[in-house]
Amino acid sequence: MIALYLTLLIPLAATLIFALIGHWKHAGSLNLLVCAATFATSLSCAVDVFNNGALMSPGKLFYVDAFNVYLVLVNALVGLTTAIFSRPYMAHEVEIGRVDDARMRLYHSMYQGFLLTMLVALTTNNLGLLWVAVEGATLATVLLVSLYRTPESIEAGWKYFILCGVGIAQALFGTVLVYFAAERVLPGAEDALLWSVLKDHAAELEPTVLTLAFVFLLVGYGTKIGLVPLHNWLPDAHSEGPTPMSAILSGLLLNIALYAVVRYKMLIEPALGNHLPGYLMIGFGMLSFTVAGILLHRQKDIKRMFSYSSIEHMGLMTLAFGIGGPLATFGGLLHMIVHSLTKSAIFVTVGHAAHVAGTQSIDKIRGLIRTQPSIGWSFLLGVVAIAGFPPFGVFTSEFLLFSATIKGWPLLVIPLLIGLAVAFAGLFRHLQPMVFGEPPAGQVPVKANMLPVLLHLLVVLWLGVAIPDVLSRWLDQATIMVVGRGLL
Amino acid sequence: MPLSLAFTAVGAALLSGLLPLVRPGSNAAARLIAFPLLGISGIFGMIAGGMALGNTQSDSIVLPVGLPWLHSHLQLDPLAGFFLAVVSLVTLVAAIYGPAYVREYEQGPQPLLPLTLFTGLFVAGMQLVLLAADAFSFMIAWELMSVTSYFLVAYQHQHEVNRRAAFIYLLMAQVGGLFILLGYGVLSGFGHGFDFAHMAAATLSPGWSSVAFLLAFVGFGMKAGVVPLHVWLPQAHPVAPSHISALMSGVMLKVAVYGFIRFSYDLLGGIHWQWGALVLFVGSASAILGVLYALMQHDLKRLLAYHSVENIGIIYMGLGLSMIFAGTGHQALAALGLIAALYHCLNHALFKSLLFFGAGVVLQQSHEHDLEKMGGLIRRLPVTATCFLVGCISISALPPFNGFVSEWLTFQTALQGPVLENNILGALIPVAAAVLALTGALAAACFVKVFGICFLGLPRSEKSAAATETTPGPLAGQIVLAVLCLLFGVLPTWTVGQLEHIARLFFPGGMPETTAHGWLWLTPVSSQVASYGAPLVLLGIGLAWVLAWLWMHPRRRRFPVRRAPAWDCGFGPLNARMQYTATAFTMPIRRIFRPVWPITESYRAPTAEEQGGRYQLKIGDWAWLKVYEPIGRLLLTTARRMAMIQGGNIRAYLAYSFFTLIVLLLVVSL
Amino acid sequence: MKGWLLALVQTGLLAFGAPFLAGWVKWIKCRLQSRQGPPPWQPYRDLLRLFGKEVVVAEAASPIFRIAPYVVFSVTALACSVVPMVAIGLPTAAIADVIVLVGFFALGRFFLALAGMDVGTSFGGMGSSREMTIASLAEPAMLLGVFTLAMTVRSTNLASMIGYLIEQPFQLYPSFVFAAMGLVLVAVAETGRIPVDNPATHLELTMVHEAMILEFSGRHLALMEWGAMLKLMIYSVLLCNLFLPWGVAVDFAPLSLLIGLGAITLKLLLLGTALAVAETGLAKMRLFRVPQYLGLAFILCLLGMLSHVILEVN
Amino acid sequence: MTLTQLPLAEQFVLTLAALILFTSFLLLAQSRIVSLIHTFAWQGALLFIATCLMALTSGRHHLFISAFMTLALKVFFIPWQLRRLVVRLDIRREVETVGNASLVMIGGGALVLFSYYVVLPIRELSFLATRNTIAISLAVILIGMLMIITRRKAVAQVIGFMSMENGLFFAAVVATYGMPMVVELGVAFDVLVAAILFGIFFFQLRSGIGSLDVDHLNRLHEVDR
Repeated sequence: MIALYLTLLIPLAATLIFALIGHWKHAGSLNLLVCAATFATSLSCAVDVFNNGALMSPGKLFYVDAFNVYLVLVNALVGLTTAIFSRPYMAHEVEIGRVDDARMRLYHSMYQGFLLTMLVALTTNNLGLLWVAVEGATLATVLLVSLYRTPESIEAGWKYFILCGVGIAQALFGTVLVYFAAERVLPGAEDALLWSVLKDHAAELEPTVLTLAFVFLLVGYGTKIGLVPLHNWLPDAHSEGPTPMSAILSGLLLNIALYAVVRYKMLIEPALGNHLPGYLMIGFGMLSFTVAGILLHRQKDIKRMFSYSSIEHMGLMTLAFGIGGPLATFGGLLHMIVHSLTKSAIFVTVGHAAHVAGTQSIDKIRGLIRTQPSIGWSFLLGVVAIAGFPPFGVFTSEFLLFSATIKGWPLLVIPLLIGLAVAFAGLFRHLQPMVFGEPPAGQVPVKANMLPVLLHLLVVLWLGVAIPDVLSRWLDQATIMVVGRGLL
Repeated sequence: MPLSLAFTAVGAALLSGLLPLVRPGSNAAARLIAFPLLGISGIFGMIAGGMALGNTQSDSIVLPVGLPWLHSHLQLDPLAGFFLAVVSLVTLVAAIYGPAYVREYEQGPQPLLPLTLFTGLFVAGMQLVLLAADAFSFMIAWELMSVTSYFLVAYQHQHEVNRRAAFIYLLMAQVGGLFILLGYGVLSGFGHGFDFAHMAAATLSPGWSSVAFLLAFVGFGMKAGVVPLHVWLPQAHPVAPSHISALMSGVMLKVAVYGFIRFSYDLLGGIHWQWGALVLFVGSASAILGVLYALMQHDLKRLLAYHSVENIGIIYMGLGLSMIFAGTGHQALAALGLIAALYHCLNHALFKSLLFFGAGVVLQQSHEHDLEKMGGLIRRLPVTATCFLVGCISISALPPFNGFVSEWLTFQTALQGPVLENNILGALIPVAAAVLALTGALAAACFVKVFGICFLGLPRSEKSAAATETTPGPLAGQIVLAVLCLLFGVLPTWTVGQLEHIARLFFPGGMPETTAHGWLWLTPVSSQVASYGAPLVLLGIGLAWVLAWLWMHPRRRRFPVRRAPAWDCGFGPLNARMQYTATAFTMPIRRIFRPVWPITESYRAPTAEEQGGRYQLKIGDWAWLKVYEPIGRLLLTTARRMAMIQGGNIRAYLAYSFFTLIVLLLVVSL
Repeated sequence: MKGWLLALVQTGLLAFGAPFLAGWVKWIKCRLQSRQGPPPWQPYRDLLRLFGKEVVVAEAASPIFRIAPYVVFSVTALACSVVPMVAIGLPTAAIADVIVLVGFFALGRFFLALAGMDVGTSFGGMGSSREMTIASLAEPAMLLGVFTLAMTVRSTNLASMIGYLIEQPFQLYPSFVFAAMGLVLVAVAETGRIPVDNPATHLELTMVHEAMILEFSGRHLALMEWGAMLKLMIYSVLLCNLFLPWGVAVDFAPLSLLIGLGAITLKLLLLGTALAVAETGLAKMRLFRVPQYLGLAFILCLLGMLSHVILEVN
Repeated sequence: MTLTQLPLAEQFVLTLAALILFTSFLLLAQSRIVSLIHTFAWQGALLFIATCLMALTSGRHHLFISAFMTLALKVFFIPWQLRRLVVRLDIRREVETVGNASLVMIGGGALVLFSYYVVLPIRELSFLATRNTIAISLAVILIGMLMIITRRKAVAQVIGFMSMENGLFFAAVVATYGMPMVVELGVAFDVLVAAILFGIFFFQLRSGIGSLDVDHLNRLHEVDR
């Protein structure tokens, strides 16, 4: 219990400290330390959950079960590794004068603030608070997107702000509707928005209201997931913000939004008795998957390209949860982990690559393997992993998704297959010239810390070869929560 | 017992890949560690495979890795054993051939490490594919094989063409992998489990089983390189290092064949003759088109790659026949066809890797890719030339070498067509046999061209005139394979006897009396119907030769051979440019089969300022022009259209989410 | 044992009878063209003379050039031992069936063509190119024709094919008619006779076989020439015994053997005459007409196949 | 029951709802930025009154807190800050060109009907007298979106966004007597932060793009120009 509180308090404190004290030489290191502490506490919290089941704070405000505990872990881990990466990276940015101290202050404090909101969103038991936290995440990151103050970055920031704000507002309306439905079941109760309460009364909730509510929630949180056609903010925000930001944005934020949607699906599908949420999610997932995969072929900016790949994978997960059934759901849950690990690793390498080449434009980055093998190879391997090649974990989840799809929705397999091939081609046609071949003149190695990438890829590899017992049990419990029956 | 040996083999292969990582800097270390381990892996694999081929019951094991509810099953039955032996044999030879061969790359820009690393993983991947006994492990091993070979193709990535080839290869491998995955998905859906035992137990409706079959056919065909899924082969093989080309073309394609056999014979079962007809048709098409395209190539390794397409086609013809007979209940004949196919797998592995090794030496010593620049190399590289000649004879299916036996068996299977009740099928099968005959004849023509242009005549460039014989290592590798080509050609009975263990797995009903008449006679159906005494053929040729030689002997002493310049019709001495070129050699065939290739020909007559006209000939590939390029164009146009939704105007974006909301609300409140 | 002995004798007969057949054809041809012409046994003299001559080998020639004649000859000789000429049921007949026989010829041709390319003259290359082209078209046609027979008699072993046909009471297979015509065309092409090739000319526009052996001399040339004659002989024997199997000895009794010898001699002489007549009447055709010619052969064999399937399988 | 049977207070609430809807129509139509801000403030005021009334009639006193938060934020702080910015950025005079005003108006009307149609099922359920107001609040939200879509000036978009928030808040109040306190606080906090951030962004836009016209934000796109 203490661990959970600490997990939330440490980032909170850090946010304030950074905001008050401002930037100094070792801010980066402190940032790193804080993240390490958060990770440690979240780890002990996970152990706690593993030993004696789901965790409920006295105020019923926070609730950690099998579904969100591993996401908390992933969050803390990615936060930590990204902090490792961000220290030299941002230092380099300061050197070349892209950001000044004031903005570094903003950066660090908002970095922690962002992690805080993520963790709150994950661990909270109150659906309203969930919304508040997700909105808070937007607010925390919006200034970081426009950190460089270039016209592009400002434009990206504005779009991110408005689109997500409007979207999230709809989610709030959805939440209100859910609360409204809940109030009829348990009138006047203060805890009518508590997940732990609602999930027991799910069956009694009013279907018609919940149908409307789900539409609003899907459109709202879907904007944050980056579902086509609500995705337009995503590539801009990813490509224009500082790379550590992009890493945690597509590594964590999208996951959280998806987590929210799935939570609501767990709540609403039993109430409805039909499969409507599933159908909607399948539709959105398929659309996003295909469109993003095709658009990959037109990318000129390396970070933008990978943000599209994020859209594609979020679409895949949405599809998985939409299809439902233990296989697909297990695959989706697993994919949440492996994707956020792999994608953040890729963004780390991408950041270094951009420093090596001094630009983000794809056709200026060449021959990385020759210039700096460590970056080149890890970049290559990362993309191989995200493209779904074994023995990396992404393959495992896609394997599950495929076998579930061909069982449940044989016809969906055709677009799925084409989409995967198209997306793969889109990634590699850009990747190959970047890593292979002769480097152009003036492309010099940079000081890079490849530990995060190595760590992530190793974990992903591990998950691909053999899923550890702990995790598989959690995932299975989560699967049971979502679709009622598990695999083990 | 065999399984543990097989594990040793896999382990050694993995080690040969990973161990050099401890000394990343040094090329020598990589070379000295990797190849011996690869050889060890080959040896153990051969022993394991041989033992597994021998014993009837397969031994299996379950390792605690993989999915939590599906640990990875591994097993080794005669089928897997046979292919394991083939893979390991070529691996062993590659390990003999490699060390001296890769020295050239040490001067190159790339370190040796990636090469050795991915070679080891590649071999391990292939061996694991053969051992895997559940869909998940199979797919993992399969994709491991694909990815590592991708890195090997892309090893010399400074050339744009290599990157392009690697890209196309990996893309098609990926798509193929997805197809296979779906095939397994169907099976597991009906069999309620991902391990082969459950899948084999699954009972499918004819429709679904045909779907599964088609998925697997496309998936494995993509890797095996049947027309029109072959386009990656002629691009990937030429650019990979030669011993890798040998492994890929000689062995990896066989692993694909293994997958196909495993899927359709073992897991799917209940074969329909229509499948066989499809396989036979596609096989024939691949065979004939493969050889016709090969005839037109000038790049030695590209030519060999197209010949892989041809030989895979022949293998598929054997499989197709076997399936047709199996589908119509003629078990013995089905077994015969399967045996023929498997035998050809072995043979192709032998002579194709032999040819690739030879080509590697030629390329390395003469520094020429283009046949038109070679010539007269037999005097510079006598041993290589001899081994290459053996390879040429074998691949042209000429007795008494190994290629002939398997094609002969295929013929014999085809000739049993009339036993089918379905007359049309019975008539079409011999036509397929005629296609096979045409293929063989064209292959012979092609390899007369290759050997004649490359090794005989006068050298067409300084570089090839200055070529020198290579070091013992590569030579030893080639000699071993050449000897094996002859052995497997002369002792077919023993080999077939071994292969019958595999056929018995799937056709317990009946066995052909192929080996019933002793080691001397190969009698596919009965001694009355057809017989082939390979040892006697060799003996007879030798006998006639000796007789002729003895007859000549006294005269030889009286009139020793006199050397003189060749007859030049009285004008000028002969020079290299007067010789027939590869292009000229194949001109008649080009003219006869004109529509088969997209040909662009241009001739500029000699002008005042330029002596000598200029003749240009470009041979494309219809499959590429008519199937793959349109797809690519379609994709790009779609992308351009789709990009319109992202015009950059935020109000438009808001409108999207607005209308999405409206539409959804309408939908749910309807 | 007796069988093996007989087989050896028969092989010898075939081998040493071949030059006579060639001479006979040439003689008849001259007669038809109202020329004196050399006697039928002239080829024996030629061969002996060539064996007596010294060998001149081009400087550029490689060992291939020198082993080629031996390979060509020995393979063809081995083929002789397989063909049932006088009697069937000889042990050697089981060594190889008709497909292997085709394989033998292919092997011989392979080395012949290589030898043609070895010296590096343009003639050699031209000859090899044409030879391989023609062969690659002729082989499938031939195999298809053979398959037609094989399907009727359910065997590809020459001996058992002929045996089956003898045992049967005479009956007319429509498929055989087509197959016979097709195989005759193929045989003409394979043995390099008019109208496909002209063994008597050295005009570079037309020659195929001659172009390849242009550089050979002395005993090498002798072996090559002899090999060619053997080939003609084998094809003739095959045609005779497959389509007119009467008289072939089914047992090793002296009388039946004698009858068999007489029968085959008679058949061969007739066939030779027919060939001579045809060659006199026809003109050598352009190289690029040959595909159509062989295409005709292929079509005939295919028709034979189909008529077998449609008309004869009950 | 019909309107006449309702107690006066609730009739009053309904009237307020109608007025709120009217204000958002005004927002939709308003072309002068300053007057936009004023209208927005008025909407906030109406919302404040409505909340107080609900609090009184239902006796849920925590609603007063949220009511006063509304007053502070939506009536004073945000309009004041926006006005200050407008003055400092000197865009007081700028006239917002509304694309075909009449059409937009018709659109707004259609949205009202649509939202009424959509929330019919909810209407059937609610045991609050003020249930019809849910339709109004949804209409306010949708009209707010419509406004963001049709306006080109960043300030106008912000106001549209904020009026959406108003709609949400109103919905919460009238449908369920407001959300749990913690949520209310969180939402209010978010709105506050958002308002501040908007302020920052105006300057960034002005300095970076050179204008507050969002149609000039077209550097990032996928089409090749």
